[in-house]
Amino acid sequence: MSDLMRTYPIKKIVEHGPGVKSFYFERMLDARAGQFVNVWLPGMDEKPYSVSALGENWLEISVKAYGPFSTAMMDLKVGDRLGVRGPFGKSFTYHDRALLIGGGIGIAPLRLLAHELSAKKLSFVSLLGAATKHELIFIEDFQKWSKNCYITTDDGSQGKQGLVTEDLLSIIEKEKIEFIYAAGPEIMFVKVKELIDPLDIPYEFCMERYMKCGIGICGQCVLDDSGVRVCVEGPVFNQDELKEVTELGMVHRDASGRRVKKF
Amino acid sequence: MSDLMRTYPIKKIVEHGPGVKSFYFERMLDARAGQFVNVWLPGMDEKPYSVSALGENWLEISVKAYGPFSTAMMDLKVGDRLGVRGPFGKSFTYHDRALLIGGGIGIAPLRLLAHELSAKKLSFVSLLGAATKHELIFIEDFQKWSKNCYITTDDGSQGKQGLVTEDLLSIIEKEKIEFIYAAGPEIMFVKVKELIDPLDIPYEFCMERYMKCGIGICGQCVLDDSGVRVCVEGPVFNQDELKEVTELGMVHRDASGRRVKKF
Amino acid sequence: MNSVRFLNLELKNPTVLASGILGLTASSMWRVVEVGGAGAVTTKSFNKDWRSGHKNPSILPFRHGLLNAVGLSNPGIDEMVKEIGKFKQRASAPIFASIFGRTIDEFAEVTQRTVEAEPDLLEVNVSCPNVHSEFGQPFGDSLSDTAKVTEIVKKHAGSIPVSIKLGPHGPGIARLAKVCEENGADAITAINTVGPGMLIDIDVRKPILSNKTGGVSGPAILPIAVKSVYEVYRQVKIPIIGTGGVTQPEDAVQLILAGASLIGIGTAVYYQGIKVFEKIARGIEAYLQKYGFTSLDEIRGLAHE
Amino acid sequence: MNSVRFLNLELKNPTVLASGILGLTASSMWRVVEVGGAGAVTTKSFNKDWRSGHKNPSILPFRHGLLNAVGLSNPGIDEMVKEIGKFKQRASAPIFASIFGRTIDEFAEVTQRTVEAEPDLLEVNVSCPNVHSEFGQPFGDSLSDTAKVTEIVKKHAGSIPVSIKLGPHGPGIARLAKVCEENGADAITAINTVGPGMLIDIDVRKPILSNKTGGVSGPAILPIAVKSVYEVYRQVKIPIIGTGGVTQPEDAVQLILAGASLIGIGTAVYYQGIKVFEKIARGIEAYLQKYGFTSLDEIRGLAHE
Ligand SMILES: Cc1cc2nc3c(=O)[nH]c(=O)nc-3n(C[C@H](O)[C@H](O)[C@H](O)COP(=O)(O)OP(=O)(O)OC[C@H]3O[C@@H](n4cnc5c(N)ncnc54)[C@H](O)[C@@H]3O)c2cc1C
Ligand SMILES: Cc1cc2nc3c(=O)[nH]c(=O)nc-3n(C[C@H](O)[C@H](O)[C@H](O)COP(=O)(O)OP(=O)(O)OC[C@H]3O[C@@H](n4cnc5c(N)ncnc54)[C@H](O)[C@@H]3O)c2cc1C
Ligand SMILES: Cc1cc2nc3c(=O)[nH]c(=O)nc-3n(C[C@H](O)[C@H](O)[C@H](O)COP(=O)(O)O)c2cc1C
Ligand SMILES: Cc1cc2nc3c(=O)[nH]c(=O)nc-3n(C[C@H](O)[C@H](O)[C@H](O)COP(=O)(O)O)c2cc1C
Ligand code: FES
Ligand code: FES
Repeated sequence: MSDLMRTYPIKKIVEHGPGVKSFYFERMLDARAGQFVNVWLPGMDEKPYSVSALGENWLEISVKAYGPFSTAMMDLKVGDRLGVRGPFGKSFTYHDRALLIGGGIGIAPLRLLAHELSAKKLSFVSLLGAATKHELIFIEDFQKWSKNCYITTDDGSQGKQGLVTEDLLSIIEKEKIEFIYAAGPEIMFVKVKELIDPLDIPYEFCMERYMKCGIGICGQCVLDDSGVRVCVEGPVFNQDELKEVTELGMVHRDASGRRVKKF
Repeated sequence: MSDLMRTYPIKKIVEHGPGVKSFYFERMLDARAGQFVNVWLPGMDEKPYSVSALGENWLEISVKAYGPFSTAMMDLKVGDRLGVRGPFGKSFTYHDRALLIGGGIGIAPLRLLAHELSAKKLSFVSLLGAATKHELIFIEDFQKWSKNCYITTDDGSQGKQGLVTEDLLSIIEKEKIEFIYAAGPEIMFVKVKELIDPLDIPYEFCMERYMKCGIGICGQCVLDDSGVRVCVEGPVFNQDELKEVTELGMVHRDASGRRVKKF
Repeated sequence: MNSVRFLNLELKNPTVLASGILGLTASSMWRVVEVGGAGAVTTKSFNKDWRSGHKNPSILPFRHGLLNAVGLSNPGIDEMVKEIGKFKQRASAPIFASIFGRTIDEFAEVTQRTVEAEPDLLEVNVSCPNVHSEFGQPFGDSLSDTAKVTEIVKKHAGSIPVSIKLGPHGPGIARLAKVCEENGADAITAINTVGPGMLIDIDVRKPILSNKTGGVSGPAILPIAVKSVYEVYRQVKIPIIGTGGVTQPEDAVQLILAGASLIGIGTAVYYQGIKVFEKIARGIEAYLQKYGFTSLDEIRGLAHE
Repeated sequence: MNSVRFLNLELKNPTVLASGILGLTASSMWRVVEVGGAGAVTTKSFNKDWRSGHKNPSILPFRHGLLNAVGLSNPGIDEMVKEIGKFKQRASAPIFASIFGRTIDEFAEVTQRTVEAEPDLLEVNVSCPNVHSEFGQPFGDSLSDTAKVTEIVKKHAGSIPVSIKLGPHGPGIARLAKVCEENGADAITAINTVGPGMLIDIDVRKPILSNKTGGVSGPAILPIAVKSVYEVYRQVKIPIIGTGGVTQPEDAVQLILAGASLIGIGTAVYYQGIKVFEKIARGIEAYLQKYGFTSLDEIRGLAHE
């Protein structure tokens, strides 16, 4: 009954850079890359976070300070207890000759995926982007496990200055990519999608939507028009599933369920 | 969850004699001799009955018309549905060179015990008594399975006229009995106990008390002074357990919990 | 043979998506019909303006059901009316609009505007237990408030039938149902969540739900739903949408024998997945066949005999 | 370290056998203490004359708890007073006498006569949901009736402390508790069973309990018990015997964090056997040790902070 609420003390905190931290919990979690846990900060709120690393008896999530909740998480100390429920949702499937495209904190679920792929001896290339150097997390891991690791930052503080989409097509060609995984801001994925749809390369994308229940009943995370739930049928969707998603990059819903345009 | 209520159609009815019938149900029951089921006659009441026979996919109870409930059962037809919950309680343990003493409808649980003992190739002798011939149920089975089968009736209509206790000591001696099982009216057992206690032969007796829950919570079937519950720690008790029972043959309790003297 | 008539409506089977479950958008409810097999759907309860509801955790599984205090979050009537319209274009099953208001006037206004979207039924939620601190006691805790709400909604509902959704608490569900009937309600939905309850995390020593308390739904409440439907059936002639704790066909049959005409299903989506509607509809059909009944009408209320 | 003071009493641990469970005879309650490890016991509720209660089935397991409508069967005050006397001779744990009456006068009379047996506490059952047809609404459904019963029992109880046992329904348990406190109650027992509920056998198509409806107890009601204790604790200063759905030490800790001083345990005897008292007492102790607390007092009500 891993959906039941239980709190666990934080056993370790890693600061990747200003406002980006990973939290380690000692808890057995039967999860795979792409799946997420709901994290309860008592007295505050509960939100979904991707599992970024996993061992036999521990798990890790990686958080970027953004709004009030994630900012509050930056103040946590080792020993503080958080609720960790899950895993929820569907995971990535495994493919060889893959490209992992990560943007910002979206790198988190790809970190676990990269680990799983390398454990399965599947080859992959990474293409990681962020606003700035400090937000590029787990780069050493990606560099270790990937055949090649391309890096971009908006401000040029690490890797090439620019967006992950800029060299995307040439990388696909050069690396003979046969499958694409992407996780990051939805706007990034919309651009990626535009570029790769004509190539007919299959892909999987890890989506985010506002969530209340994580267990498929509140309807808060449902996508137009297919009516699938990001928390159950997602957060990982493939190109076929996404064909029926008309809201991609257009709207999402807030806590009330209202459509919001901005991403 | 065999404690949950479910109803089953009666598949067969055997009339042993006036006011004594057996009812067969098709239901898997993981029970052993001495255990009982709670039988619900919808719209009427629910009472405990010993399992008198058992197959892989069926069970049987045997009922003697006594008060309103058991009398109403005599009007049931094949196809009528009864609730059958259980099994409840503890069963007899197995011993060689045993004597089975049954009085009246108390023969019912001993019928299943006899079957189990013979299946285990344990030898036993039966001593069965009833008011009259018609109440002597399953005699052929006992005769088939027992080394010897002694029969008494109060009116002499079958077997020897008299009580089962009359020849008890001589039978024990003659048959070299090493263990005694008894089931029947409590008054019979009190007399049996008086006779066998000096012999130091171990025994087990199947008790009856008014029951509400059958699952050990209402307290209705609890015995003085040990405080054990007939529905959970019983209905089968051995000589040690009975040492602490001061109410044996003296009082039992009615539906309100009041002590009643008459047996 | 599982298709049922309910008031003036025809449903392909008697299962209805309960309010608050997957009822936020047309797409979501469409999928509950197409993939899940529901006979009808109910929207999330909505009122005039949008509400964010309570913070998370707002929906909490425990061993025997769920505790929820979503806090009536909803995008407000403007968006919900659009979603109802979209659903009607896209799906063939009836849609029930669940409405609420903080005042009698708001009930009137929300009814007027919802009617424009032509839902197949208006379900009036007077029994949400999770907004006490904000709204005070639910209207459904008072016979006279319930009467007033029923009257005003009926007044503005025009030809659209109205079902009042009651909880098991307050002055007694049978008396409440009677008052609804007397004031023109066309149906009763019974029941809303039970309790409310609370769960405390013993390690951080705080109530888990952000609202502290939340209504209990799911398997734990089935007996209370059965009893509520049984009592309402004895008291009123209007049909009942029996809701509460149904996860198996046998549970639905219990509610029908107690007197329900339709079966609301919510929390079971968590336990059984979205196809639970189809599973339960099939199971009810199998039950009817086993005993040689040819329609639900023949077994409705039989437990009263 | 698990021993607790409650009012003027000393218990070896905070677990109490709840009323209606194994509380009919001195022998039975003695065994619950000696073998089961309970810190105190409560008798089955009794009144003046004996009552057979409802016919069977009167206690019915379902997947998430029990449904019961025993109907307040009891052997009457004469026998119960004797049993209390016997228990006091034989056992060292405190015994709580649970009493009820059909009228205010009967409450007075039963109190007077029970006091002679010198139980350690009088628990006043104003909240049994299973005798409606006979008694009408429980006293505990009305603030004024609850006040009257509390007052009259206190008047005749002498130095014996009085706890009023409340249900989760009616006008709100916190308000009821307040009224009890104002009228002199020394403690509150919360909660009695929930609902009531009903279960129907779908094959014979009849309610299973002979009384048709019965109160829900066991795991299904834990959240409602936690919430009730939490609310009562906020409202009154007198201590609370928290009862309802406790089957694990963690459940008991939740009730204590919500504000309970003692933990009533009933249905868990079915799930866990008679030694459940000892198991839960040990588990509570382990919890205290884990977090370095030295007594229950240190954690009581902590969920309010
Ligand atoms: C499946 C999934 C996996 C995620 N994985 C990560 C991760 O690994 N690392 C990480 O830092 N963040 C992750 N997020 C986002 C995270 O849940 C928070 O939304 C984020 O931390 C910002 O929250 P905030 O309250 O600080 O900011 P806010 O200012 O409150 O919110 C910022 C934005 O986050 C979204 N958001 C807010 N609350 C929720 C909610 N309850 N559920 C979903 N989205 C919400 C809203 O779209 C909002 O516009 C994930 C989200 C989802 C759905
Ligand atoms: C463990 C156990 C096994 C039993 N096995 C059999 C059996 O195999 N065959 C059989 O015919 N009878 C058996 N009985 C007795 C049976 O349960 C009924 O008591 C009996 O059928 C008479 O019931 P009545 O209502 O017809 O008569 P009543 O006149 O109502 O009762 C006759 C006597 O039966 C006892 N009794 C009544 N109701 C109950 C009850 N709910 N629980 C226990 N005792 C009650 C009372 O002591 C009463 O004095 C068993 C009882 C127990 C406790
Ligand atoms: C998460 C959740 C949200 C709910 N929201 C609403 C609501 O907005 N309006 C309403 O009338 N009932 C609401 N309910 C109550 C359900 O419609 C239903 O009456 C109740 O849950 C019992 O049915 P179930 O056990 O099948 O879930 C909600 C229930 C849950 C679990
Ligand atoms: C079979 C049964 C009989 C009960 N009888 C009584 C009673 O006589 N008096 C009373 O105050 N409560 C009675 N109760 C209620 C319990 O004391 C307790 O308040 C309730 O069952 C919740 O606790 P639990 O979940 O631990 O059982 C009874 C409960 C059960 C299950
Ligand atoms: S978050 Fe509730 S359905 Fe997905
Ligand atoms: S019959 Fe209830 S305890 Fe035995």
